[in-house]
Amino acid sequence: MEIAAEAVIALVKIAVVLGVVSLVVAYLTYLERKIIAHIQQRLGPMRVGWHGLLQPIADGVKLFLKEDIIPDKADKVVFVIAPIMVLVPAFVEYSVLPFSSTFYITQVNIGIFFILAVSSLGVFGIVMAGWASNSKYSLLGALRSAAQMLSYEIFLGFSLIGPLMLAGSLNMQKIVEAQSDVWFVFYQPLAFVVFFIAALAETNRVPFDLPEAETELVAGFHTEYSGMKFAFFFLAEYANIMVTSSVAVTLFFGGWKGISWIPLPGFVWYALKLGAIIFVFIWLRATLPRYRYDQLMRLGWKFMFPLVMANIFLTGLVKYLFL
Amino acid sequence: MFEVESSTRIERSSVMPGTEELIINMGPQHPSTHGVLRVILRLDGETVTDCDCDIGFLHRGTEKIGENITYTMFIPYTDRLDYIAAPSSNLAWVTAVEKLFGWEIPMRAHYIRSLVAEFSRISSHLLWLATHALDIGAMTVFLWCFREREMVLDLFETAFGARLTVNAFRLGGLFQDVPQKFLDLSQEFADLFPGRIGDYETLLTDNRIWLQRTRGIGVISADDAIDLSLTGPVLRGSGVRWDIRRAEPYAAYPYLDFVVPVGENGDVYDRYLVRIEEMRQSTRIIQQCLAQLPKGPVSCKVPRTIKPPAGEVYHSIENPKGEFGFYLVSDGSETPYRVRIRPPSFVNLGGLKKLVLGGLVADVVAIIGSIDIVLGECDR
Amino acid sequence: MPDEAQSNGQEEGSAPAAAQAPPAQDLRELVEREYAGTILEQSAYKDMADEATLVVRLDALPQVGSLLRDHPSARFRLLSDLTAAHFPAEERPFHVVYHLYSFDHNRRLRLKVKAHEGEQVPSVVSVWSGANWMEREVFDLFGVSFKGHPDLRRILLPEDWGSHPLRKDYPLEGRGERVYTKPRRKEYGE
Amino acid sequence: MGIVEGKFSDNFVTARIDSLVAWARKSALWPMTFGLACCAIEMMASGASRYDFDRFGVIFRATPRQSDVMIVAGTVTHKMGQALRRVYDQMPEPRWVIAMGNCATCGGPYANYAVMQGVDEVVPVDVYVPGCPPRPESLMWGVMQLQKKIEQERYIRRKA
Repeated sequence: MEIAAEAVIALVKIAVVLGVVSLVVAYLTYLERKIIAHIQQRLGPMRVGWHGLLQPIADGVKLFLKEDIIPDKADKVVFVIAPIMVLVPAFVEYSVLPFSSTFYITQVNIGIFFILAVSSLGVFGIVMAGWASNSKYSLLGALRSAAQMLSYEIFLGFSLIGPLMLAGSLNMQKIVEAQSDVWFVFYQPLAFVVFFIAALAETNRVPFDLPEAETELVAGFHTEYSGMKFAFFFLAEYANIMVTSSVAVTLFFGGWKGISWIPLPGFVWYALKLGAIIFVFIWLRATLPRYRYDQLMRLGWKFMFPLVMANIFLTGLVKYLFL
Repeated sequence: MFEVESSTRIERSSVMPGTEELIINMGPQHPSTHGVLRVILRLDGETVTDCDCDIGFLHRGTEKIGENITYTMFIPYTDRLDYIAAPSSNLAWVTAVEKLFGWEIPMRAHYIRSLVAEFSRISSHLLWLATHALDIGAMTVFLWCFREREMVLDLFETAFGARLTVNAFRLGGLFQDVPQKFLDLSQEFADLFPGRIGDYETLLTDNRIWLQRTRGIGVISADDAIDLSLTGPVLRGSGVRWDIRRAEPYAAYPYLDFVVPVGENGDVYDRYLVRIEEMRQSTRIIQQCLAQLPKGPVSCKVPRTIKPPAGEVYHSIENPKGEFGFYLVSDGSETPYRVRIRPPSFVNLGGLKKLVLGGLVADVVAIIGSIDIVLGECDR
Repeated sequence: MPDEAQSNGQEEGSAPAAAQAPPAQDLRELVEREYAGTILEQSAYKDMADEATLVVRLDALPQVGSLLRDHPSARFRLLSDLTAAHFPAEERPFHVVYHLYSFDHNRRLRLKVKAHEGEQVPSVVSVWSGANWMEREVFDLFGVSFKGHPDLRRILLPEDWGSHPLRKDYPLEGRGERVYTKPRRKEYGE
Repeated sequence: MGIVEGKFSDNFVTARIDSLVAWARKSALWPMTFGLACCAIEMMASGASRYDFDRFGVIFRATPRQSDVMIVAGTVTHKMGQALRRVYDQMPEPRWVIAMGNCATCGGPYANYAVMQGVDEVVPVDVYVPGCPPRPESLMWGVMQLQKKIEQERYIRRKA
């Protein structure tokens, strides 16, 4: 009986999280269009609903009803699986994220490892999409994407070791608790910078949006995808932004913990911090040009890798000597 | 993916057993080929080992049309050659025909022509900067440039009643004098524009990513550039200080003071700097034109039917993209016997292969952007 | 620097020798000294200095070209334009026209060769690399073929076009090389 | 989605559903950047700050697979015709075509050997926008005409 009740509660939680996340992700596209438009002295969506608020819904319905083309020369099975392979990991990661002190789906002792492990799965979907499309643009886009994500996964992982050493746990909730006094971003600014850059690369955002560099590779690995399958890629991209931003919030900005003398619920704090980080993501997109593929790799291996190693060493030294 | 049935020189070949070079086809419908250029690249990994251009997707037979209509009727067609800087093409045509006739153009017309031609240079360079930056991924510059470009187009509209294909000049001068409002707005624009150039430069000139993407990319030496007949900012980017406005002045340019900027290394970045500086110089020229603008008629006496003497002339001007010339053969009748358009983009694009070999795919996009082509006059 | 070039040009125009002798007389003499009998005609529209024209013997074109490019008193390093014109009434109907420019002396020169129908014009790609595409264009639109061109293909029109539109006997509307009639539309799956 | 298309008779529910579908489709018209000539510049201007097509939910997509409407902006030559048709074939249904400018409409000023006399020789056209080139306002008018056309389309109801 107890097990059944727990299962029901868990399912409800999952449903709530999935629903909210899907909606937020959809509205993230709207937010991005709006913010970029204003940076560029435009208005962005205005006609569909009040200030274009219904725009993501219209986009979604339209894409859902669009003809779903599977190219003749494509590998049909892989072509269909690929978008699912991309989308599912992006949503699974939410299962270990703490949204407030009490609201989370589950807590595992290796929370952060779980996130890193699952997020690496997404790259399979991208490579599959590129390969199955049987198009050169897609293939090049997928290869770039794979190389980029695999390398930056490493820096992303290493940059998290600093905060983890301070927290002394891999459990997400415990990491948040460890930041009750001071956010880790103040102890670990270097790690945060590296993490943020790696996160940009990991989510294929400007200035590292090479896999879908519109002006070089048309639309990268999803060039051949239409309709709902394309929407999956699109959603996965924004879901990934959410996840990486959430990780940043949890590990560097104290998660749902706010400033004690402002009485706001935990999830509001969480949402505010998340919004701020996502805003920076969008802001960068409106500002920076794009790196070239080899420059991106050079930046990663020759500059960020030593930096993140030095950070780990320093953290360890300080911890060993003074704490 | 967008292949058309047209043979190309680049054939599939295996380099090593087991590996195959990738042949990638950009265009004719591709977001960064600036129109309908088709570039076929042979790649080894991401390195370009061979390059072939397929052009002519916008070949509209303008030269043949020119042989069948009168000299005046051809002016609107010149608008559609270099449609980004239509007044410049108009100017090339009318000056070439006027050279054939030997007419004396009133000074005021000369000044207004120079003024409008410089506006067209600014509008062309703005579009170039917009698309070039977009190709390299900076999307905000695109919209900022269009903001100022709209102002220039508004100016054209005030003076000539059209935004893009303005049909600005007539044989013998102008159709009518420009309104005072045009001059006021021009002054306003000339005062405001240098600050806006500064805005673009804030986003790009010292941006580390921009520098890495453009410095040392697509390098061409001065000798090679001359050998390949490159002209305009591409040639000046390689350090050859040659500008037809200076070397063989036309319109009001003999009386105007401006600097011809040149680059040093002949890479994408230098071409960028040259064009940015040219926009500044154009603003200076506009200021001078407005200050010195003489009073008087804007057109000389033009006969009702225009019949030039038989003969041949070649006359070229400095279009934003390079040397834009017309070679006219007249047999003494009302229509030209042969109209040859000397297109800067076509010739400059001929040098593309030299520029891209050994580079990466991503550089191809930057290099095409830095040549600044417009397919209207490239394919004619 | 450009000011010098400008004053150079004016000097040349005002020199008494240039006023009497037709333009490009010095260049003609220069070429004749090296390769006698290669210049067939000399003219200039209204005696304009930048409209000086030399008609060169067909087979001597590359030699004359490289001489004019390299000789210190000519230095025509820029092939500014290369085109052709069709005069069906003439014995040699195809005039291939080369516009040269010299940075050192700020002057222009027009070279011309006249070719029979079907006769091959020697290519100048070895002299000026920029001629590559321009010769392809002349081949495409006039059907004049160039001997020694590295890659002579059509450039503007589709490969299978079959005729040369800028010839005077070609109608403006074309000869129906590509007509999208009803059956053609069906083929497209309409 | 072919299961429900055109299967139902006219009634309140089906009409509502159809109008929802039409609303979604007209509100998210993603054009394909098919810039060919002069008109392409005005098309770019339409997307830029002053005219801002994004207000209508119109964002330009680079690949035909993800676009709904092809704006043929400029002169279509015979050489280009085949490529244009191929790109059109790559677009998923439902798809629309706007012929922007006189050249795409009827050949415009280029009545000669190289230019196709109107893009309707190779693809079916929904809206013709006149002008040489049309101003961005005209293109906007064209897009709104297309939206009106989409509003009248039937999706699950039987075709009239």
